[in-house]
Amino acid sequence: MASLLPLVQTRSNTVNFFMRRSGPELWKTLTSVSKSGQKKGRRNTRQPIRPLNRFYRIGSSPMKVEFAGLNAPMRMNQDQGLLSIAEQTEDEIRDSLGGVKKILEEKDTGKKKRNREKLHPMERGFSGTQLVGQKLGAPPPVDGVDFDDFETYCLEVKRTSNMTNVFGRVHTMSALVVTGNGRGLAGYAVGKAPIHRTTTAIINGMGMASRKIFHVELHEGRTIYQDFYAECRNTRVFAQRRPRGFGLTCHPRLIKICEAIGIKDIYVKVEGSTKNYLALTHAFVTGLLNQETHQQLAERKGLHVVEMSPSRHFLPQIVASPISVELKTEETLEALDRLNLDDFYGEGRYPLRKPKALPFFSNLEGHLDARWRKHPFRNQESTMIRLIADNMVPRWTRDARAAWAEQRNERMTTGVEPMPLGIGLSHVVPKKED
Amino acid sequence: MNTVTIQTSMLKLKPKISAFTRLSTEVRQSSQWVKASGSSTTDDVNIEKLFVEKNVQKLLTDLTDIDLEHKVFRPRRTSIQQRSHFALMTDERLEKTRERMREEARRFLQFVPVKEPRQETVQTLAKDAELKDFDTSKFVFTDITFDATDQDRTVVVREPDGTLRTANPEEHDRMNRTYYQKPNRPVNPPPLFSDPYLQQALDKNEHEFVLDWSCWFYEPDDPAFVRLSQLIFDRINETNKFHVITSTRHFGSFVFYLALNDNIPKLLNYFGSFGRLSDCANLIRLQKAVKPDWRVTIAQGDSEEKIVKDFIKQNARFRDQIGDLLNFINNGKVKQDQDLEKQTFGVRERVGRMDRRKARITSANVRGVEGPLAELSEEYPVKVVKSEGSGERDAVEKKDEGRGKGRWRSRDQNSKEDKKKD
Amino acid sequence: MLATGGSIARRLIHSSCRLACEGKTKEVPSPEEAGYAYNHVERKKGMYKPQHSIAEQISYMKSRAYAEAYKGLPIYRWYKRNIKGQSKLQPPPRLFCIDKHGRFNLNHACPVCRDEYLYFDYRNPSLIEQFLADGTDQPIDILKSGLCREQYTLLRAQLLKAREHGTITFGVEFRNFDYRQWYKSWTEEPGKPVERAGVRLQDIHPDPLVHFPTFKNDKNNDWDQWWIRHDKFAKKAK
Amino acid sequence: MRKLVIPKYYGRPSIGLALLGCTNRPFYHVCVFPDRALGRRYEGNILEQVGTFDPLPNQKNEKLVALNFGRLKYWIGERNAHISVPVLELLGLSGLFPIHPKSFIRAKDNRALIADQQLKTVAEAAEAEKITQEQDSSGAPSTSHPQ
Repeated sequence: MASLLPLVQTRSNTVNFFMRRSGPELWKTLTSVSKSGQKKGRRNTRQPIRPLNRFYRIGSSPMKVEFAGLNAPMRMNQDQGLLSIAEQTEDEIRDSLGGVKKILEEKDTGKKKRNREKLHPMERGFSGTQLVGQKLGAPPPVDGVDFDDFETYCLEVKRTSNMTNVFGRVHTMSALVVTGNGRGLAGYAVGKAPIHRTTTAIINGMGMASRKIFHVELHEGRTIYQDFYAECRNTRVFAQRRPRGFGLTCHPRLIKICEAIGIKDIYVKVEGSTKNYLALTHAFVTGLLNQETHQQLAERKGLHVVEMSPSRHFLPQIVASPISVELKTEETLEALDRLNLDDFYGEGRYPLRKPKALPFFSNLEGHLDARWRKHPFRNQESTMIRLIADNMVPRWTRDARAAWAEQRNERMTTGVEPMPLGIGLSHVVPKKED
Repeated sequence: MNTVTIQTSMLKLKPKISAFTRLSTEVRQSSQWVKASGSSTTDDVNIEKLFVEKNVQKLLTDLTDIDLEHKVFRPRRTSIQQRSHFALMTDERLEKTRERMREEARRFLQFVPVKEPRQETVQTLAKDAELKDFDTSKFVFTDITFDATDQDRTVVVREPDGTLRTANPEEHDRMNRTYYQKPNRPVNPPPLFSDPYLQQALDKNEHEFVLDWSCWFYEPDDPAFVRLSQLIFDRINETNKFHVITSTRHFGSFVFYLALNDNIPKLLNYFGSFGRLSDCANLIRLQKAVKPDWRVTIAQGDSEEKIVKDFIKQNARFRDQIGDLLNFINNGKVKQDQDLEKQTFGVRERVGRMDRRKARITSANVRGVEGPLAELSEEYPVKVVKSEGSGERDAVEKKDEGRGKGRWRSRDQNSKEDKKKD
Repeated sequence: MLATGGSIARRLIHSSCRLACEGKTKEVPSPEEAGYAYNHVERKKGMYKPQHSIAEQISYMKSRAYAEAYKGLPIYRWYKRNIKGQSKLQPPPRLFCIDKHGRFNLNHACPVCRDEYLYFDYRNPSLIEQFLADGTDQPIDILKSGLCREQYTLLRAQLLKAREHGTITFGVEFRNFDYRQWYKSWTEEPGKPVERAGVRLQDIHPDPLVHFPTFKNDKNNDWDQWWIRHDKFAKKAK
Repeated sequence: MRKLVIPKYYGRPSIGLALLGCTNRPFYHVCVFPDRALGRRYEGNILEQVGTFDPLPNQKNEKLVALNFGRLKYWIGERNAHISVPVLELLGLSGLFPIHPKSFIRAKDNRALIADQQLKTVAEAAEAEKITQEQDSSGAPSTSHPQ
């Protein structure tokens, strides 16, 4: 609250430290950085200049003190002192207490806040703040071909740099983008853009990806035909077919690729470098493209392709038989084709099926003792399920069980059910009515 | 404590108990399986001996055809999830494998033994009047000696009024189920075997599932099992749903039960509608074998045609029920087979999803209407050309052909391989 | 000055909320008062889950609202637990989403608790079958289905009830009868027992034994001769 | 303090009921113990389990007893085992042994209990009836007849 009367300072050369330097000069002593210091990047290591005059008035304090001439009018009559304390009501005190905080909060909202709507955890992508991993909608139509049922994901945005003689180190943003319609059509590409242009890099990527579309044949529209092995640079990918409803159990980037392609059930083990996402996508896609549908396999081998499913007690059922090639007979069959079909698709590699190792404590004395103590309670789980299934108890909460026990006890005490007594049970001593 | 003289009352009683139960079955006059209403002659016929006879067994096995696809190996829910396995087979190997599976299917179709139900009455072993009201509830004693099997385990009940009696079949089996647990065999019979839920299951054509579970849950000579299976057989017979039970292990006892109560016209009609004369003849021979009435005998050399005609002539009263059979014999018309497919559709297990794979494209129907070009194939001649893409593989290494050859194969071997294939 | 004001306020708020929640457990607000947690209500904590009959549930599962909400996928696909890191390293599942009074214990309940119409019941097998592994009659893993422990117990209980009431059929074990045990006059040996459940591929289709020409590098190398020549040479060298 | 002994050579084996189960839910195993002096319910002390006995009746009001008669006869005949009273009662009820006198006593007590309960109920019925009659006689003129 500015003072009401213009303050006239009569003496100008008063030896008063506070008057010798102005506010900004004093702040420079704290925040100035020499020329060479700035070169070495020390500009913003100093503390920022704080605008004190926004919060503190000279002479203002929690107790409202009126200094004559500063924040109160000069009074002619001298009887009162220059200082007087004004009475403050309760809420005034409280306002003044939180005054500073209120100003700071208002200041915050002022800052331009990125109004990002809260994303559902499923669509939040890989890190929640960046675009990587989030659905980016359909790529733009390319000369008449529109991709409206396509879905694109950005798998990776990184800043690559290149040393040139003229500009020195030139940074470019590169974005790996995969797009697909979820029914076997997909494409992936790397879009590039100058520094800080991540979005344009992604848009370029989408444009290029929609030009390089490949088609993948899917078994029953949900999984791959054969378990394949593929490698690119230092990434080795082992993919295995899985039954319906299994879901995607693979590298997070591969989950996005499978969603784009439309694969619903797969297990992929990635070995070697898992962070080189381009090599990963390239390996996985080459593996997919080398897949053979049952019809193609039948054509190539000239034999019936037969499915033996466990739910049918492994009864052989013909799935595909050769059309253009005539069927081989037992004599013309090579010894190679008699072998197990799955051995041919791993380039000599077999999936690693390690038996789950027992924990180190499995036969230590303490653990065996614990198992001995738990042994009598092994049947509780199935008894719980049995009781709920016979709706003895609506829910397995303690109250419900206590209520059930209470009800049976009350039925026995009132005599609806015979009180159990006899061998092995203690006598029921009737309560003495004293 | 004075030395307890071991009065082996129980010991003496034990052999007698098992003797009691076996003896009594023979003396019964009319067996449970023969409903008095149907059969004209009420003389005692020993069902078990009849069922086990060689020719009856042969007739029953002939009548049960083996349908691998829809019945014996129809998709069922397994307990552990496995992947389906793919293999390459030539015709001969496929035929050999299916023959082995058919052999195994024959063992899957082993008949459930048709037995007289055990006696409901119980023998009182001892009667102690002074023990009356010694306890409010009964005491059930079960002998869990190691070498006792489910059938001859002794179960004894002491009533509150002091009498010691043997257990009736229901208690006997319940004790077996309590002390010797097996998967899918709870202590109390599941509600599926009693009516509201039984009828719901039968409406969904799950007769085979109910019969399978009941023969796993009950003993064959359990009165409850006999009643349940007869109930289900009657309902099948009423609703003419024979497709539900053909080529299952219960078809033998079903046909035997019909032959005993000689209401086989509907089944005859069912066989007649598909024109399976041999089955009709077998059925009639079975009927004769089970009910040997002297007036009508079948000579050895008779042809099936003749047998069926004679039977129809003799039993004029069935005329209205065997309409399809008649029109098949008179004018050789057979009901279409597609309704058989429709009927068995209901039986298919609801395993996750129906395999709605459309008809498989084979070299036979690739040019026809079921092939890829359905209607067009009538107007235009269909020519099968191998697409050039699949012919020779591009530079990318081919699927590993050859023995033990990894990716590092010499270039020329690769091209030689392609030329041989085209 | 700034700090003291904040800490006073914080202590003030903290004590009041502790008082409030003790107060809440003592007297339980009635459903009308606390309100029902319908599907469109975002924050469900403290509200009651409405009770619906099985007929409503079946008609709801056929309705358009259900189809739009779950888009044909099983309902546990549209639920992700709020955990950091991979789903393989999940913490143990929560015990229950709905407390003993029927009120929601938390805002984001598990897939079955959060939907007002859905609860496991043997008369509606389609909901139970969503949680079964394909082609089997066993439920999927609890961590994969995202259910709380109580709902998983109810799932297994209602699955057992559905099996016993016939709404969910399964492959019963095959009972091999030994006829000699049932018929005195039967003398034949019973065939090899046949097993339906738990059968493995190798039992039914053993791999064929294929004879391959042996591929040996050192063909016609007679090592004894080699040693003889070596001895002769060594003797000469000495 | 439990004595450390070698069960094979020590004392006379005894057949008794080992109480398992939990509070308010007793469940007995008919077991063979090395000797009566060594105490009973300690699992480590059980030589062999020859049966079970569920003292609480099930839904069909039955008390289930399972006895391995083969092994029981071996321990009784061969090893001359001592048998505790409840097991004797159970064997008596099952018919292997003659009825144990305690069962007769138990039966007599129960019958006496039931008899006097009936007396009590008869007496109460009589009193209730007397009260209603008085009300009729006194209440009739003033109030309407109670339905």
